[in-house]
Amino acid sequence: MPKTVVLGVIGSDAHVVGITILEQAFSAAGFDVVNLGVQTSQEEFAEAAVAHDAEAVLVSSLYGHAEQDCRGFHDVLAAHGVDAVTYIGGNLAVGQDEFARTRETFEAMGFDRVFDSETDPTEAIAALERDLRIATVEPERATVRS
Amino acid sequence: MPKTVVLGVIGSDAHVVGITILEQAFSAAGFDVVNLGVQTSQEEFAEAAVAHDAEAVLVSSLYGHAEQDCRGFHDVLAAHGVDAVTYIGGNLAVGQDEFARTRETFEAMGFDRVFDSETDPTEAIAALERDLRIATVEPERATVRS
Amino acid sequence: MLADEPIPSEELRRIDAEIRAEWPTGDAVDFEEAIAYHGELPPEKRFAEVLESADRPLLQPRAGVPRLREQIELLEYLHGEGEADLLPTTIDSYTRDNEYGKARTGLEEARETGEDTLNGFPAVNHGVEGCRELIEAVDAPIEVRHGTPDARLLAAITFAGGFRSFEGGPISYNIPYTKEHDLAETIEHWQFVDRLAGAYTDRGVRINREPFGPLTGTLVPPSIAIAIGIVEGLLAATQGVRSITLGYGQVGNVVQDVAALRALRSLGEEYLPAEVTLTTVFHEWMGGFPPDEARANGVISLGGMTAAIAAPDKVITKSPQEFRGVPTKEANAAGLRTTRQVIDMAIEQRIEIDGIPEERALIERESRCLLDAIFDHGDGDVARGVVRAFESGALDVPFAPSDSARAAILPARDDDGRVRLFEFGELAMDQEIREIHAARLSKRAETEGREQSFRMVADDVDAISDGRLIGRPGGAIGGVGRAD
Amino acid sequence: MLADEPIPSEELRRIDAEIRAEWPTGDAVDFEEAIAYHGELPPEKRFAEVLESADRPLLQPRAGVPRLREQIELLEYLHGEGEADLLPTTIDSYTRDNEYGKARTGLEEARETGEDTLNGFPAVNHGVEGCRELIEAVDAPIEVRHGTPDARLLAAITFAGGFRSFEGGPISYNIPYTKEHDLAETIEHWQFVDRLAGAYTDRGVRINREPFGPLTGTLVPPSIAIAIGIVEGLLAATQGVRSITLGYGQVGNVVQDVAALRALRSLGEEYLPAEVTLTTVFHEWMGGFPPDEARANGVISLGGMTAAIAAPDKVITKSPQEFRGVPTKEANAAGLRTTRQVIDMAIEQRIEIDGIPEERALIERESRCLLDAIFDHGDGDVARGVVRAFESGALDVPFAPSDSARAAILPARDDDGRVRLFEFGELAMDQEIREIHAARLSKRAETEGREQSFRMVADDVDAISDGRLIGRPGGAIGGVGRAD
Ligand code: B12
Ligand code: B12
Repeated sequence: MPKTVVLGVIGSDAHVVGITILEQAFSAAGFDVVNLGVQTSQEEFAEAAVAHDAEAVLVSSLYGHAEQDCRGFHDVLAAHGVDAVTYIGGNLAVGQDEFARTRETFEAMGFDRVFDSETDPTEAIAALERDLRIATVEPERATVRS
Repeated sequence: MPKTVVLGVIGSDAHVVGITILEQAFSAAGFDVVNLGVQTSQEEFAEAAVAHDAEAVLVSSLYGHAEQDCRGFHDVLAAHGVDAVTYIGGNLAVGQDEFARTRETFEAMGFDRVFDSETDPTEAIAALERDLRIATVEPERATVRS
Repeated sequence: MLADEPIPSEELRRIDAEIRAEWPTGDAVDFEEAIAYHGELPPEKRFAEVLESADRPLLQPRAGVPRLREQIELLEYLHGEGEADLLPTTIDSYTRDNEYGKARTGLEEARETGEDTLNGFPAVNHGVEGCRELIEAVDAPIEVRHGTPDARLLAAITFAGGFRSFEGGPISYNIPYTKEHDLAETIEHWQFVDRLAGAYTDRGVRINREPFGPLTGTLVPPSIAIAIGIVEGLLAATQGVRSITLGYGQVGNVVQDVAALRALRSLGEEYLPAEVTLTTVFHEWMGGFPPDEARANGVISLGGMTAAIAAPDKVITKSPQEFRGVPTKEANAAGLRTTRQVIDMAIEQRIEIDGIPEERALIERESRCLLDAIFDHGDGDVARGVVRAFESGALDVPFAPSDSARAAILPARDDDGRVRLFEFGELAMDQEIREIHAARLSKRAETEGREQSFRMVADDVDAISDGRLIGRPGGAIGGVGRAD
Repeated sequence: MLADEPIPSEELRRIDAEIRAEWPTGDAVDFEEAIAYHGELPPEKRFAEVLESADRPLLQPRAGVPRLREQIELLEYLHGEGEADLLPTTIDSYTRDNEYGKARTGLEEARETGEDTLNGFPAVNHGVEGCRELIEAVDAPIEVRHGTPDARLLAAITFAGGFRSFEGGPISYNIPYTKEHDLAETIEHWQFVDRLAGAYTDRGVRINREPFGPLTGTLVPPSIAIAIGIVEGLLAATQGVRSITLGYGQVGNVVQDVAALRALRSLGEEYLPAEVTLTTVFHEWMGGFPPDEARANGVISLGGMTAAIAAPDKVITKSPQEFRGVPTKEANAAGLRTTRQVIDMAIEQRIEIDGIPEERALIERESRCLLDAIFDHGDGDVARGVVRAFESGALDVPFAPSDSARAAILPARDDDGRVRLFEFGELAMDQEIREIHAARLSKRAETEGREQSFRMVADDVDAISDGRLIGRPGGAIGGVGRAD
C-alpha cells in the first residue's frame, strides 16, 4: 500500500513551484501525496496529517520567514496526535546564512530532516524511503531527475 | 622652457598601450617626452635621462615582474649621475596584491611616487607639476581626460 | 457590484477613513498636508518625471530591510556603489498580509537583536514619519515594491510618506502571491489604491503605478503577462492614474523577450487612454537562479543584453546571490553594475535580430485573443471581465497558487527556447495559435525523442538553474550552429 | 634566404641538437622516446582530437604559476570547479625571453619563499619530466601558451613533455610581444617549431598549433588579425602541421565580431591546404578591463553572448580580476562558469543579426587586400612577403611595440562601435575601403561634434574599462533605440 505524505508551504509564503515539482516527484516515486498548496497554517498541516493518516509531513518554505512560521509547529502536531516523520526544506533563512546553522535551528525545533534549496527531490525521496524503511518502488521511476 | 621627462616600460615587458597614452597626455600638458618604448633596460633609462637632462624618469610596468626588473635601478641612476624625480606606475605586482603593500615596496626601492593602474594620467601630471614646482600650463589642455 | 468605474470622492474619503483606522499609524495621514509635502520634494525625487524623461534604460534593484537607518544605508549604498538610477523599498511579508501586529513584533525583534527577521521594510509600522525620513535621506526616486493583495493602508501611508511610485495591481499581486484572496475584492481594494494615486495626480503629484509584469516568474507566456498588464493599466487609468509602467519578466529567449517588450509597448499605447504616459519595465529572469554566483552573473548579463536590444525605460536587476536568499548590499550593487556594463556596451550597437517581427505578431495576436475574451466576459467591463475570465479559465497563469485562477495551463520551451503552451485548458486562444504552439513543441519533443509531459515542464523549470535554457533530457545541449 | 619551404630533415636535426644544447634540460629530449610516450596518452588528453570533435564551443582559461605542484592544483581546480574543457599552461616572461637562468632563479625563489615571483610556469626549467608529471596528473588536454619569439627549446621540451598544443607564431608572438626581435629571424625560429610539430604529426602525434589572434588586443581591425592568422597558418602547414586553430580577439561589437569569426573560418578554409583541419578560437575581450569585478563580468558575458552566436570551436575566457593582475583560481573559474552559462543559455537560440553578411563581406575584402599585398611583396613567397609587407607598412598592427612594424595605423570605433581605421599609413587597403572607413568615422565625429584625433583613440582605448563601448566625450552614451 502506498504511503501517504502531506505536503505544503507554510505561513504566508506563496512560492508554489517547488512543491509542484515535489508533488510530481513523490507521486512518481510511488507515494500518495496530499498537496495542501501554499499559505498553509500549522493547523491545516496537522489536520490533513490526521485525516489522511500521513506517514510524513513535508513542509516547504522559501520566503525567509520559516523560523517564525514554524514556532510551536511540533506542539500543534503533537496536540493533534500526529506522529509522522517531519521534513522541512527550501530557503529557510533570510539572507545569505550558513546552511549548517539553519539546519541546527530547525532540527532543534523538531524536524527530522532539514533540506536546503539545492536539494534534488530524489534526495528527499531516498531519505524518506530510508526513514520509513521501505524499498525503492520501481527504481527507474524513482529517479525523476537525472 | 618645457621640462623633459623620460618614459619607458622596464624589463622585458611589452605592454605599450599605457605609455602611448601617457606620452600623449604628458605632451599635451606641455612636457617634452622622451619615449623609450617597451623592453627598456635600466641603463637605457639612465642614459636617456643623462642625454636629455631629464627632470623626471617615468617607469611603467604591467606584466608583474616590476620588482625584479627595478632592483638596483636607483643605483644605476646614481652611477650615471641622474638626480631626477622617479615615478613608477602600472600593474606592479603579480596577482591580486594589496596596493598599499606594493607602494611601500617601491618607495623603499627609491621611487618618489608609485601609481596603480587605475591612475588617470592627469593625476600623474598634477603630481609631477607639484614635484617640479611648476604651474599648470594652460589648464584646459592639461585635463587630457575628462 | 464590481465595475471599472472611478470611485466617487465621498466613497474614497469613507474608505480612506476606514482603512486608516485599522492601525494606529493610519492616523498621521493627512491628504492636504501630504500634497503640500510632495510639493516641496526636489525634482530628482519625482519618480514619474525622472523615469519618463530618461534617455537610456534606468536601473532599479530590489531591496528592503526592517529598520529605517539600515534601509537608508542600504539605499544609499545601492545608489552610490550600485549606481542605481531608481530605488526600491521592498515591504516585508507580514505587512503584505496586513498582519501589522506580526510586522511590529518583527521590527521590534530586529531593533533589539540587530538581526533581520523580517524579509522587508514594514512601512505601515514605520508610518508617515518614518517613510519621510527615508525619502528625505536618499537622493533618488523610491518606489514601494511589495506583493500585497490589500495594499490600501500601505498606499495611504507611503503616498503621504513621500513615495511616488507603487508597484502591483489586483491581478498581479493576487494570482502569484496568495491562495485565498478573492479576485473581485482585490480589484476593489486596488481601485482604492489607484483612486488615491489619481487624487494625488489631480493635485499635481503624479504617482507612478507599476503592474507587476512577471507574475509567477516561471515560464509565463508573454501574451498572458501583457494582457494582464494592460487590464491593470486600464483599471488604474480609470481611477485617474496618469503614469503607468507596464512590466514584463525575461523568459531568456532573446527574440521572444525583445518581441514581447515591443508588443507590450505598442499594445499598451493602443489600449491605454491617451492621457496616460506609458513606460515599460523589464525584469531580469524571475525564475529559479543557478546556485552559483558566477553562473548567476551570466543569467543577469543575458538580461542586460536583452535590455540593450529592446531598450525598455527601466530594468529591474537581479543579484548574483538570488538563489540563496536576500542578497548582501554588495551583491545587489554588483548585479546593478554588471547589468549597466552590458547595457552600456551594447546599447549603442544596431542589433536587429531576425524573426522578432514574426514573434511579436504572434504575441500581439495572442494578447488580443485574451483581451477580447476579457472584454467579452465582462460585457465590455474589464473589471468584471477579468474576474469571470479567470473563473472560466479563459485567462490563466502557469503555476498560479491562487484559488482565483485555474492554473490549468502548462508551459514548456520549444526547440528554440521560446515559451509555448502544451496544455491550454480553457485559455482563450484561437485554434490556429494552439496549432502553432503544438507544432513548435512537437518539434522539440521530436528532437529529444520523448513525449510532452509534466516531466518536460519540470525540466524547463530547472533548466536555467542547471546551466542552460532548455530542459533537455540528461542535461544535453541541442543543435549548435557553426561560425560559417 | 628566408623562404616558405619545409625545413629538410637533416637541418631539423641539426637545429634540434643545437637548441637542446642551450640549456641543461634540453638533454632529456628524445624524439623517438617522446613519440612512444605520446602513443600511451589516453584519448581525452589528445588536444587536436578533443577540440576537433567537440559539438559545442569548448572553454579554456589562461593560467600558469611557477611551481609544478601548484600548477597541477591550479589546473585541476579549473577543470573541476571551472568546468574548463581545455587547459592552458602559461609560461613566465623570463622563459619567453630565453632567460632560462633568471627563470630558474625565480623558480627557486618561489620554491623557497612560497611566493610566486614569476608570472608563469617555467616549462624549460621544469624539463621533460616536470612537464610529463603535469600532463599525467591532469585529466584534460593542455596547451602551452606563452608569447615567446624564439620558442624552439620551449617547443622541443614541451612536445617531448607530452603537450599537444602550442600557441603562437612568428608574427603574433613577435609584433605584440617584443621590441627588437627581427621578424625574418623569428619566422625561421617558428619554422623550426612548426617543423617539429610536423615531425610529430607525421608519426601520428597531431600537435595542434594556434596562432595568437588578438595581437595587441587593442582595437585591432578584424581583417588584420585574420590576414596574419592565415599567414601563420600557411607557414605552419608548409612545415607539416595538420591541426590549426585560427584565433580572433573580441572587439565588442557583436555584428563585427560574429562577422569576423565567420570570415576567419571561411577564409581559413579557402587559404589553408585541404590536409589541414581548421578550428577557430574566440578570445574574450583582450583590451583593458574595468577595475571592478561586477563590470568585468558584464564584459565577459558579452563575450559569451558573441560566442554563442558565432559558435567558434573554442573560447578563451577572461576572469573578473583581469584588470588587477593574475587572477586567483576562484576568479579564473568564475570567468569560465559565467561564460559557460551565457553560452549554454544562448546557443540553442536562433540569433541571426542584421548586417552580418555585409560586415563579413567588408572584412573578407580587406583581408584579401592584405593577403594579396603580402603575396605580392614576396613574389609569391608568403614568408618573405610578410616581412617586406611589415617593412613597407602594407601590413601593420595598431599599437605594435615591435621595431619590425611601423605601428603607423590608428584605429577608432565608428558610431556603431565597430573598429575602423582613421589613419591607414601605408596599409594595403584599396581606396574604396578607406572611404568606407572614413565615412563611418566621420559620422561618429559628427555625432560627437569633434575632430578625429589621437584623443578619440585614447578615449576608445579606455572606453570599456570606463564602462562603455565607444569613447564619447564626457563619457556620454550615444543615440539609444526604443522598444518600438
Ligand atoms: C519565482 C520566485 C518568486 C515568485 C513566486 C511565484 C510563485 N507563486 O511560486 C514571486 C515573484 C511571486 C516571488 C515572490 C516573493 N519572493 Co520569491 N523567489 C522566486 C525565485 C526566483 C525562484 C523560486 C522557484 O520557483 N524556484 C524553482 C523551484 C523548483 O525551486 P524551489 O522553490 O527552491 O524548490 C525546490 C527546493 O528548494 C526543494 N524544496 C523546497 N521546499 C522543500 C521542502 C522539502 C521538505 C524538501 C525536501 C525540499 C524542498 O525542492 C524544490 C524542488 O526542486 C527564488 C530565488 C531562486 N531560487 O532563484 C525567489 C526567493 C525564494 N523569493 C524571495 C522573496 C523574499 C520573495 C518575496 C517575499 C519578496 C518579493 N520580491 O516580492 C515574495 C514572497 C511572496 C510570498 N507571499 O510568498 C527570496 C527568499 C529570501 C530568503 N529566504 O532569504 C528568494 C530566495 C529571492 C531572493 N534571493 O531574495 N518569488
Ligand atoms: C592588452 C594586454 C596585453 C597585450 C599587450 C599588447 C601590447 N604590446 O601592449 C598582450 C596580449 C600582448 C599582453 C601580453 C601579456 N600580458 Co597583458 N594585458 C593586457 C591588458 C588586458 C590591458 C593592458 C592595457 O593595454 N591597458 C590599457 C592601458 C591604457 O592601461 P595601462 O596599461 O594600465 O596603463 C595605464 C595605467 O596603468 C597607468 N600607468 C601605466 N604605467 C605607468 C607609469 C607611470 C609612471 C604612471 C604615472 C602611470 C602609469 O597609466 C596608463 C594610461 O592610463 C592587461 C589587463 C588590464 N589592465 O585590463 C593585461 C595584463 C597587464 N597582462 C598581464 C600579463 C601577465 C601578460 C603576459 C605576461 C602573459 C600573457 N598572457 O601572455 C604577457 C606579457 C608579454 C610581455 N612580454 O610583456 C597581466 C599582468 C599581471 C600582473 N601584473 O599581475 C595583466 C594585468 C592581465 C592579468 N590580469 O593577468 N597583454
